[in-house]
Amino acid sequence: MTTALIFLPVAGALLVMILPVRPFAVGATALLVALAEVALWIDAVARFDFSKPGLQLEQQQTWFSDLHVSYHVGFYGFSLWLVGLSAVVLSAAIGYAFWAGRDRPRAYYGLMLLLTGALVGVFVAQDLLLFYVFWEAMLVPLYFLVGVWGGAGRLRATLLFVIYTMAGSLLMLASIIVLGLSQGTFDLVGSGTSGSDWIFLGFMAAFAVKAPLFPLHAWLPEAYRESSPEVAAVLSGVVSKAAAYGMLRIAIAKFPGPVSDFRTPILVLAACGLVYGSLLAFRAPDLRGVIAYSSLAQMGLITLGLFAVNDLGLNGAVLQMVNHGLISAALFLLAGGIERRAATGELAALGGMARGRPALATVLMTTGVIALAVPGSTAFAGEFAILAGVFNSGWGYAVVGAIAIVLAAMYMLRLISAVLHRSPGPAVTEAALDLRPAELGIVVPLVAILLVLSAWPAAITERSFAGSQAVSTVRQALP
Amino acid sequence: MMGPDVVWYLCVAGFLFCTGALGVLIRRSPLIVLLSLEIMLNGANLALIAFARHYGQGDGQIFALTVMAVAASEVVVGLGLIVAIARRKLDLDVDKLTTLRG
Amino acid sequence: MIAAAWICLISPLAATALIALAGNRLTRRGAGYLSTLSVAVSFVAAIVAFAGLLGDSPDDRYHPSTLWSWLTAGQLDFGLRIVVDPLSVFMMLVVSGVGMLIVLYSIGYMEGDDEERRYFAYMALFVFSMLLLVQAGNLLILLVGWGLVGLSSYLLIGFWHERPTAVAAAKKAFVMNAIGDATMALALFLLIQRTGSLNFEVVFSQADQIGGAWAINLIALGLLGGAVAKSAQLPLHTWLPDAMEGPTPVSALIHAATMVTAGVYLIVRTGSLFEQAPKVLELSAGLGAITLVIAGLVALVQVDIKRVIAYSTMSQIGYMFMAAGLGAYPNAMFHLMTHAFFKALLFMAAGLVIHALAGEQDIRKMGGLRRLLPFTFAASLIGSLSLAGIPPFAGFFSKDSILAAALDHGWYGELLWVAGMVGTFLTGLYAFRMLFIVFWGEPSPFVREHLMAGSHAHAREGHEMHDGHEQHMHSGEGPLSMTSTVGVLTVLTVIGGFLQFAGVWTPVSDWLEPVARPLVEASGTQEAVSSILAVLLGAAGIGVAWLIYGARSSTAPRIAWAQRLLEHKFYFDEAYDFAFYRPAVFLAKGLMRWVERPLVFGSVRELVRGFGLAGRDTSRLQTGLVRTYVLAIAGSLAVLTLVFVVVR
Amino acid sequence: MPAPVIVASFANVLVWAVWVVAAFACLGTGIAVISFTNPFYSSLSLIGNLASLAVMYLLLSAEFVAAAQVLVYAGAVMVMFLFVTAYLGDRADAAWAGGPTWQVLGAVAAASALFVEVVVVVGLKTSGRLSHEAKVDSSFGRPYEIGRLFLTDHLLAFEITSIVLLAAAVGGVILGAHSREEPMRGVRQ
Repeated sequence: MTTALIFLPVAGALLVMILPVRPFAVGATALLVALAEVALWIDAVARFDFSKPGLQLEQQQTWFSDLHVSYHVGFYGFSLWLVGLSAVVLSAAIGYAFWAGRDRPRAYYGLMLLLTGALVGVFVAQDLLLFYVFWEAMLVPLYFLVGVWGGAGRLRATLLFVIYTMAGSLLMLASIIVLGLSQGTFDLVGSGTSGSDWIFLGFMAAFAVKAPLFPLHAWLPEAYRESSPEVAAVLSGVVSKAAAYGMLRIAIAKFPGPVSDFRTPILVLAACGLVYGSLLAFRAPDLRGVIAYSSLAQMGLITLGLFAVNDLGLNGAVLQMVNHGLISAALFLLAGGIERRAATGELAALGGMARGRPALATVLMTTGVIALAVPGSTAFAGEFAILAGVFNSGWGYAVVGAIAIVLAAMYMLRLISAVLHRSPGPAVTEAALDLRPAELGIVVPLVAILLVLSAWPAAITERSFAGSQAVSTVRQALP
Repeated sequence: MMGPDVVWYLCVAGFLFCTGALGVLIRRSPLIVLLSLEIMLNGANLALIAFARHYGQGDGQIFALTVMAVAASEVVVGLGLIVAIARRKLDLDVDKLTTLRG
Repeated sequence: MIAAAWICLISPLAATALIALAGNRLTRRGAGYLSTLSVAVSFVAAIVAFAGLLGDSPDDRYHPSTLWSWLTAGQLDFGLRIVVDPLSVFMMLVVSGVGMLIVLYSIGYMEGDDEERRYFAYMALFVFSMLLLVQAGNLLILLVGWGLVGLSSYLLIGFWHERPTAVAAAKKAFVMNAIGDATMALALFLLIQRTGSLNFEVVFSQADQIGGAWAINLIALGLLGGAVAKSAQLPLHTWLPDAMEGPTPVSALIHAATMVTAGVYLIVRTGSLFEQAPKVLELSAGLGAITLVIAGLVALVQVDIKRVIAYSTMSQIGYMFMAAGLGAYPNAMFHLMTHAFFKALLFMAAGLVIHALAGEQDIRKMGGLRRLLPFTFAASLIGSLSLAGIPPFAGFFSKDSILAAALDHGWYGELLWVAGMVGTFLTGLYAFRMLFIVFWGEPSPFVREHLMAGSHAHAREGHEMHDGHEQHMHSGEGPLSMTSTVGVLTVLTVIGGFLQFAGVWTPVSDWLEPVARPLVEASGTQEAVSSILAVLLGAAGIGVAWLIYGARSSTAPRIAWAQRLLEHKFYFDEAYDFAFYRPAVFLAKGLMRWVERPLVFGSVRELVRGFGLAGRDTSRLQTGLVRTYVLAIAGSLAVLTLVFVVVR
Repeated sequence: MPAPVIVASFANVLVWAVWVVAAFACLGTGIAVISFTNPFYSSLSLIGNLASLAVMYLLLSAEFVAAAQVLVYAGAVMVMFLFVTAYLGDRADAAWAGGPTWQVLGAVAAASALFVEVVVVVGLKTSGRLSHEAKVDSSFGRPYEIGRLFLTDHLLAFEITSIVLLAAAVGGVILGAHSREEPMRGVRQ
């Protein structure tokens, strides 16, 4: 089951790379595989017993017996949601690419599907070495996807992105080796906790770069601006969540001592990132810039929730991971659609797109107000839980978070107004159509999930950790 | 045993090795460099055989023989290279061969 | 009764969803009827819930109901929970009743706009949000409704999204409300930490055990922040006048009758918390008093018909805040209700004027409409009299009881009482200034052009002329859907006040007794003194207005600095721009220039350059001379051997 | 002094004498190899060097190795050297040293440092442990013994050696066969 979830997309990747069919069929096959992945995930949800705390749908096979390394995969409640997020966002991204058309489709869709497999692998791996393998396997398709299919400045963006992440993940590799050897096993479930600050920092380096946490985000604006919209959607929607997942599954679960030692600096950095990203998003001149910096802010927020290390914070963080994944994916895909129509993402050149384009206006407005966490939206539920959680660590963080809520309203409304409202901008012509049915078919499911979650955010918070008891689950069931 | 200790042999071996190394380091003619290499190898051989005698085991001699074979191979290739360089009318000077320059 | 409450809540939401999903399949008019119908269903359901509560004994009138868990974390469980109790039913009736009338009015008012469907979807969404706010059974759901009304308000203010002023006003309203949401959320965090729940009964029963005076004060302050922002009280009031950029029915519904009074509802609802923090309660009363005076002053110089009413709304909510802050909860709620009637009436009458004048809102261009729009004039007159507190109209009953209650609160209350009295005079003055300018005298050239030339100009605010809507040529006062609702509200304004006559009969207070027990009780003498003085002052205001604007027998005094001060609305906008917006922009630009580029990107650039240089320098060691390499090997060997020799 | 003792001590003196002669010949020829400008003389010196080493091998009871040394090295390999030297003629003559001074100085320093270290290690640190030699019987170092070791304990080394030789043969053929093409890339003219 779990293995199938990992290897279905990988097999699909090989299939689309090998099958001698027309480009159109390649895209269609890739989309079908991605949708099958979603179906498989739904099946996994049906089989999962949310009332039990431990690892489920588990599979284990010895890999290097001497080092106690094994192919060990399985689900916890929260990893189930993140796998679902990956499957859904990747399907939307592949669908968008299919609709927009990409050069060298064989390689493109193959890489997208490989990325899916690697992402799922990261979220289910229960062995440090396996985790690392999937973690790095994620980078390879991304390297090509940004570097080959990106915009004009793609090479520089790719280089920054790869060097940054490599630097982080090498530190993580060192930490994995030291931790694994000192524990006598690389298994995440079987090993105990560690009190070593250095190992903890090694892991955090990788996660902080990938998330990214302020001030390690230099790669972020370029990578998000230069890659194609669907890749940017995956980058900010899912890949960043792999980092947050790592913080939860490894950094917090395995290092209780160092977490309490380093909590204050991490929380301060996260809060800085939250305000910093919000402020820069407020002044960013283009669509992608706003979404990119808001991503930075949101990752800061999620980190705040995680390192609050209490039930509210952890539940809120998991909820917010799913929310932000869907929101930024939808926003990037919408931005892609707008850029196709206007040939630019400069906010100054856009405007007035609401008139005569009701679908675009409705979808963008809905996504936007959810993104700014209007009360009642699922993003609000996530932010509320996170800030209520971090309030217990220090009221200052919650106040900063509250300021960020206001800033989020400012930058999101600025984005919405700049695209939809006032008189049409110079880049907006009559020929710019409303969203096509195919585009709606890609974006509306994401928005629909967000709306359903808005009515019932507890669907995730009740089911991420057994009985919402996040801290005890993290501390005991994932020792 | 009669004659000098193994220590003396080792000193000679060390001297030979260093002489060869010196030759490799300061001579520019590839032929002489090859010859110096032979001296280094022979120094090592002497040490091997001396130890073989010292411990009364034949393995050292086996190694010495193997080294000889390797030395022969190396001479074949080295001389082949020298001949190849010469046929191309190039200077026989190791300082002129700078393909490895970064 | 519970089922009725849920139906009341869900019905408008269903209408929104239907209109959004149906798209072009639903006619424009159909969308209007659908949303009116849904709000009417809500109103009927609210009446059913009211009847159900009437059947209970007063102390049992509290019926919570949870649909499902909305947010959970550990032991905490915030349900999607509503409460049916006297206070929520009271608000449900006001919201759905007035809402129904105003949505009905919109059908005529918005006719011909090309985005009517969107308008009605938003209206229904607003009614849903407002009902969620007043029905919420815990503070989190209350905050959800709180935010959603802000959202609908944003959507409706910016409904004519091609007008930059409307978009800017909508953003301003949302952001200022977001500030209130944020302070409220902070209060909620503190409550969660202290009480472990947000359910009303749990929180209120533990209100006295929250521990630490600062904690309860902070909680009350946070809630007050939300209330002040939502109700446009000082200092977060600047969005309300700008919000008049929205269509007039929106102003009537959201920015007069319902949403802006949510702050009052919040204070009354969480009275038990505020009572533990009496200083904060007094602060809210003080803010209300300051607002009512300042808004009344600013209203004197406004030239936009809707802005005059908007300032009057702020001023009237100031009275409600004063009442709530004094602990006179029933008086506040009663005034909320009567204000909903007469302010909606005023707005909708203004809407008729605007409608008749092709979207013109500047009162300087109006005049002499009395004979041309007699029905509108009558409605406006009744609304204005009620606003000025002249008996027997609704405003008299509710406002005067608030003033009387102030007298029962020591010296601070007397201070507030004086402010309230000044406000009464100002109210009479600005209300009748507008009335006389618009309706008295001879028709202005502008009016002549639009109403007397025979052809009726049909244009909406902010929109070009629309042809093909000549059917309501009849009286020039608008279609039946508009005039009829104005008529209903006129009747309500006339009779609504008799629902409660302080000291004689008090059904409203009795009804709210289980939820909001008042802290002050005005004596008969205080009631009488306040009433007489207030009526006299209101009449004095009207008289002065008559002298200046009606009979034009004297001119208004011109004091340059005061005029400028008022026209700039006490420079609040400028101050906020200077104190918050510019620093934020400056900070964002500064971070980009001094942190993001040099430090974050610069560090990378420097690092890359450093590595490049190091690589180039290192590559110089690769001489290509084999002998050098061998020397390096030999040297290293020598050194290593030395190390081994020395170490061993 | 009994006769056997006298014989033994005489033999000892003789061995010492032979060793001293062989050792000094070895050192001298070694220095000669690296000193001559003419590679022809260097090669001849190397033959002397190899011969004197063979004598020392004999003293160390390594008769087979000594024979191989003389036959394979001094015979076959050195003939190849001489042949190539003759083939190159004048061009084989090379400047004695050259290159930067620091290279020469460094070379001398490194070589002498290595030598001193070897002497120090051998002489001071391990003399105690290297003073007692094992007794060996007459079969030590004989061809039979060598063959047995080669085909049992060191079969792998033996085979690998053969592969190395084969590879060298192939390499020699290829270098010879393709040597008439254009100048090698990157060689500074």
